[in-house]
Amino acid sequence: MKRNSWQDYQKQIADDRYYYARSCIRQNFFPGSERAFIDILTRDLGRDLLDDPKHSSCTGIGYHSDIVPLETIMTVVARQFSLMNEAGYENFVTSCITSFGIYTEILATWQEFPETEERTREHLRKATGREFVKPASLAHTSDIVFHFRDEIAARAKRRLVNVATGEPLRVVEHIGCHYAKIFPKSGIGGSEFPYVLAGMIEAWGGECVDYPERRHCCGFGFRNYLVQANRGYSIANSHKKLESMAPYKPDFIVANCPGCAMFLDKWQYAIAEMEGTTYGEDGHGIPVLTYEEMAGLVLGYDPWRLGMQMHQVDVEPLLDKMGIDYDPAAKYLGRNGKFIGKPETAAVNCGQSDLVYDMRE
Amino acid sequence: MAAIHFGYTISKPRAIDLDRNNLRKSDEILREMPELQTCIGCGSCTAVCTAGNLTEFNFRKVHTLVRRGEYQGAYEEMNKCMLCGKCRLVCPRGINTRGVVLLIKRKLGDF
Amino acid sequence: MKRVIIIGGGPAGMQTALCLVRRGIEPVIVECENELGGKLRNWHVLFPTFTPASDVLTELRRKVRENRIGVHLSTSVETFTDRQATLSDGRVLTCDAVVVATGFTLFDARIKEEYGYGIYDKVITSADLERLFNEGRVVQAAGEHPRRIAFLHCVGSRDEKVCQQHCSRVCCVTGVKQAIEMRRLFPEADVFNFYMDIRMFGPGYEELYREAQQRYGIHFVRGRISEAAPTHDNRLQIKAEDTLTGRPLRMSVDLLVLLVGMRANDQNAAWAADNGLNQAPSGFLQPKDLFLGNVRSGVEGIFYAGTVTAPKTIGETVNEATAAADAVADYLTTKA
Amino acid sequence: MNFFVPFCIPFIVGAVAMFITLAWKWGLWLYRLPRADKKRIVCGLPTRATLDAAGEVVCESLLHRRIFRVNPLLGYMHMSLAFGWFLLIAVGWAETIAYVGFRWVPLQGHVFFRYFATGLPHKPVFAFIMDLLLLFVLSGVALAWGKRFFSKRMGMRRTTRHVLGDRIALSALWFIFPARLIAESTTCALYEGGGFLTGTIGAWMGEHISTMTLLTLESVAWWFYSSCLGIFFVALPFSRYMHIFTEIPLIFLRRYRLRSDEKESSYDRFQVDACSRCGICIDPCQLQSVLGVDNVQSVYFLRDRRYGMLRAEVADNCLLCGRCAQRCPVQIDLNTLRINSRDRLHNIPAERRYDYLKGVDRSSGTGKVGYFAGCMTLLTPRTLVAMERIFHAAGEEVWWADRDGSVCCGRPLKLAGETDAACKMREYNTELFRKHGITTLVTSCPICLKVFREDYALDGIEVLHHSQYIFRLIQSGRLAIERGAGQFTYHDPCELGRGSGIYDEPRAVIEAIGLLLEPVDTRENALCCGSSVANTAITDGQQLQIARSVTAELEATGAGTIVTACPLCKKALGRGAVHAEVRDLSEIVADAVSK
Repeated sequence: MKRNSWQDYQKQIADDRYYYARSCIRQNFFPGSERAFIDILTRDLGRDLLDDPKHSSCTGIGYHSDIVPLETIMTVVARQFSLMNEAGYENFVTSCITSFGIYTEILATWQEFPETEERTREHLRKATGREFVKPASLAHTSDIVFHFRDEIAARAKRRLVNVATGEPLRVVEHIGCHYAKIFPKSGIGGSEFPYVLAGMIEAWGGECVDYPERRHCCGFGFRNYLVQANRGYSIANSHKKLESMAPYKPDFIVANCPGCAMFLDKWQYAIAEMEGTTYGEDGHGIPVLTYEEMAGLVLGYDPWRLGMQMHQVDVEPLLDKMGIDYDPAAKYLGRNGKFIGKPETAAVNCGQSDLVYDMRE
Repeated sequence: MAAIHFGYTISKPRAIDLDRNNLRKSDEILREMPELQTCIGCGSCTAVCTAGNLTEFNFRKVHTLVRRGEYQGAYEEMNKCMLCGKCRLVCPRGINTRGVVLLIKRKLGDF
Repeated sequence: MKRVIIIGGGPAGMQTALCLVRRGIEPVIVECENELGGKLRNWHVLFPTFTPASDVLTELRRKVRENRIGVHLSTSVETFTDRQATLSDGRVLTCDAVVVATGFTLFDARIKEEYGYGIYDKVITSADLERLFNEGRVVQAAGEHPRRIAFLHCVGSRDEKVCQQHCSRVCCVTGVKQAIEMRRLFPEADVFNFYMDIRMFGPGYEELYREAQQRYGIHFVRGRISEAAPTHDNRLQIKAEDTLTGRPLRMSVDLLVLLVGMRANDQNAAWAADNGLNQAPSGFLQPKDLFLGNVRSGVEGIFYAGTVTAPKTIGETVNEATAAADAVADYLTTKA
Repeated sequence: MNFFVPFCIPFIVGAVAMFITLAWKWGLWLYRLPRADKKRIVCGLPTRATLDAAGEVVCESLLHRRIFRVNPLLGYMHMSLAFGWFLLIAVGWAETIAYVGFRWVPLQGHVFFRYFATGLPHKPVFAFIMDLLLLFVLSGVALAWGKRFFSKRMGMRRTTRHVLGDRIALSALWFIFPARLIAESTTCALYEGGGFLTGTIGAWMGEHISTMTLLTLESVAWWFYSSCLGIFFVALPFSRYMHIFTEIPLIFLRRYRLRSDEKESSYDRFQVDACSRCGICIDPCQLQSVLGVDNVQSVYFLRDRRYGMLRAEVADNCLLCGRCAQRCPVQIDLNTLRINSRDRLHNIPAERRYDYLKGVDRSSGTGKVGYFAGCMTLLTPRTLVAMERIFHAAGEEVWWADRDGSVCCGRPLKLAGETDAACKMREYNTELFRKHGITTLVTSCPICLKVFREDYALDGIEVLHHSQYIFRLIQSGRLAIERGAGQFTYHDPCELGRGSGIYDEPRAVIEAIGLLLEPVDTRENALCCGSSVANTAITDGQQLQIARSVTAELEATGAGTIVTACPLCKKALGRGAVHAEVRDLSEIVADAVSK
């Protein structure tokens, strides 16, 4: 079944000159992904992107956990815009879905209630003496990758195809609630049939898995995860998704939101340890990728340079399927060749850890 | 494999999953007491319930859950019933409610 | 001239008579009460438009008078066949056909003892409420400043315990209509409707329901009241289960209105046995079929109009009376 | 004379087998009796109870007095078989002594004495008496045959459907006496002698049948007679005829005050096996007469229980109305046995059940008189209002135990077999009554009344049904009643009438108010309304069917008002009534209270 309803939800995406705002979770858990995004845009696609060291967290996690008040977060966002103006950019791209949701929400609030924008300007002026102009366009980094999906496909070194069988890889895509569930118009494809990741997968030769709990939340839910007493509810959401997708035997999961990627990956470990259940092949986990990693693999980047050794679930089975050459022994070597430590083996892992170099030995 | 305890457990899904629930016992119960199927959920039984006014016991809810294949705890709940029979006097569908209590206890004693 | 006896002078009987006159047939209405109008006489306003019942009634009565239709008041029919009827005063009227338009009997709410009707002054029926509205005595029953008024749906309908399994249809919308009226009369009072199902089948009914919720803030609680008991301050405590929350609910009210259902006349059984008519399990007379023969009895020369066959609204009743007259005329023409 | 011939073998084997089985059964049952029961027996033995029991054994086991009350013909049938046979044995014994003096004669010598006595001088008196007794018994056998086909003549619309074992024993029994007649007659034909029956038939046979044939016939007839006895004796302990030897100890044990209880005990075996499956309990059962349910009546319940094949469907499908126990000629405590069977089937340990009762107290008011309306009465508020008016009129200070809901009395749980759980209710309510220091407890619900009276330890608190209480108020002049022109009929609630023996007070109260018209079945024979909490098996429709049949009978009295004294009966009859009004006793009293 080919759904075309996503075409009703389109948005303008700037073609060049981006002001890049990083993500708290992504830069901590998937630092290679943000690096890859910058590299793809600047080196492969030759676009201009500013990775401004001056910008800060959007404080979205604090906001959604009722720690940061609305006025505060509006002022923080206003400062980011001011920094962008200062650098001479007007296309704001953000790496994080939560941030994307925050920016969208605040711009909409300012639109609806101009007095709040006025108050924010005043707060920003008082706090920093800055002024700001709202961005000409706001996009999530996945929107940018989606925008260039055909260009990337043209440059592809590999496709999302099982080299052994020639069959397309079966991919579960997870959008993240704050991408389009709050403002359906702000996401490509809207909230019911978001197309941003599906578009990439289809363009690069893979096949999307449409499973019953496709739209379900990963369970992060901020307070639900952050308060330990509620964590059982948080994990239950990922559990529900994994139970629902497992029968389709997906080759990997690709997530839009850094939080979702982290939870879908790490909860597989927790579930395996708590209940002994695993969802992937041969009793191991299902690899979870960010779309930057997916794009990176397609463009022929080295998996360890993409930071894929940081995943909880080993990605080697996927790399093998895609026919990617990699050095298993170099997995836990950092950029400078130094050993970065290796995790204990767990049920969801399958890489042979005795092969890796350990500088201590 | 020894399970690790992380300080929390995976919350059980709240959804009544009719694909997963085993409805065999529920079917047996309805076969023996077909009139239970005629319940329109008016709640009269629960409103008059002697036990239900002293504790959380909700006859309507428990037997409805049982009919959906949710047997967990049904036996313990039904054990709160005092069998006083007020519910049977008010049921607009003429359901033998006391019989239902005893039947559910008989069928679901080991759940 | 052909003569048709119409048993019952309510809206169905009057409308049938009027339609027959227009077709050159002589109708004779036999009414057991001392005036025409049936149960409509005690009604205040009609759902869903709040049209005064008297508007409908006055119009029908006026036409009956103008057309000089023969009416026997304070007279009931003891037995009848398709060719004659024996009246309670001993007279025997001959005729060419009979239309049974005897309507229904109101359910006696005292049978549902647990609701306390006839025991506590604060419990009245929907029919009482209409009468009180007509007499302007609602305040007397509810008190000057009632804080809470409760309506209970399905009293004597859909209840095996009183051997009434059918749905009386009109009570749901009557409950909504009366709740709105009470809310208009007592803007300070909270009005609660306790229901098992809300069945809004007619034009404008669902809209009225929504208006009751939205504009009049009437509370709808899904649960059937099971008991009523007096409180020390002379109010009434009612108990129900709020089934949507799954918890028992109790509250004190200043007035409890029982929406009593329509039940079949006791007389139906004897008449059915006399003439070979069919009775539905509910006790109402069963028409030949529900599609092309819903005003025919299945017995030559005997026809039905109105709620003698099932609970109906005034509008439906009047329409059916027209259809009955049509069927009678057809029958008399074919026979001639 | 050695009193032995080969045809005696079936009889001897049968008799020995029977006596061994009987001894084993009696011994085991007695041995397994609870210590307290054994003590009762020992203490009872040297008292009058033993004499009374012996008297009762004669009256009931032999003469079947109680069956005579049901129907004289049926009584005669049972008496002729039991008493007749007993006399045959007793007189036979005397006959032996008369012939051979006081010397030891083996059992078969007495039984087949006619065969052995051919060589001895003829004693016509004994021959006459023995023939008379044989005729007596044979008339019973003939009636038993007749009962198969004309049961209605004997006051039984329906008779018991028997199992195979019973049929074998029954057939053997029916053949015993005709076989004896033929055997003795043939012997008379060959050797003369005999009385008016055997002698006459013998003479006729001697004339018409050749001696050779008679010799063969004699041998065959005695073998057949002995075999019938043998088969009957072997079958007896395992068939309904076990009642012959069980009723006797049962009568003694009952006189020694042994009783069945909510838990099964060895004493129950005496009761269960004492059932003769006469089927008298079938006709009064309304499940049978109104609903056509024909496999749950006490006779079938006891049979299934005895053979260990009791199913819950049978045990649970009973109104426990007591109409069968009322008629039972053996006076088996059918309701209690049914309850303790249910206990075995359904009872569940209740240590942690009903913990939520702790600290609950929803009572109101103060007074030495407590009023416990009962759960069901809360659904008949007219009764509550009437009681309030009566209390007020009598100037009684009342403690209202459960006007705002309370804890069930526990009887419904007990009736359903959950006796341990019922215990929890009892503990709770007893504590509640004690806490409020009442001295009189009035209840409007006969179900509560029965359990308060029988299972609660309420020493110092007098338990009254509201009918009794009202009666006392009227009698003592505290409540003035105005007699009116009303015509009433009264429905006896099972738990109040047969259950608690309260028949007169409600009637006296009604008669103080108006005219009382009795229905056909009244007092001990009153019908059950059908909504009894004891039956968890029948459907609502079936309850309604019973209610309609009962109200039809009550309405047939012509009374405008059906009065009852139980909320459940009131609800049930209210559904069945066509034109009469159904009211609680308290309501008509409250209306008649002088202003």
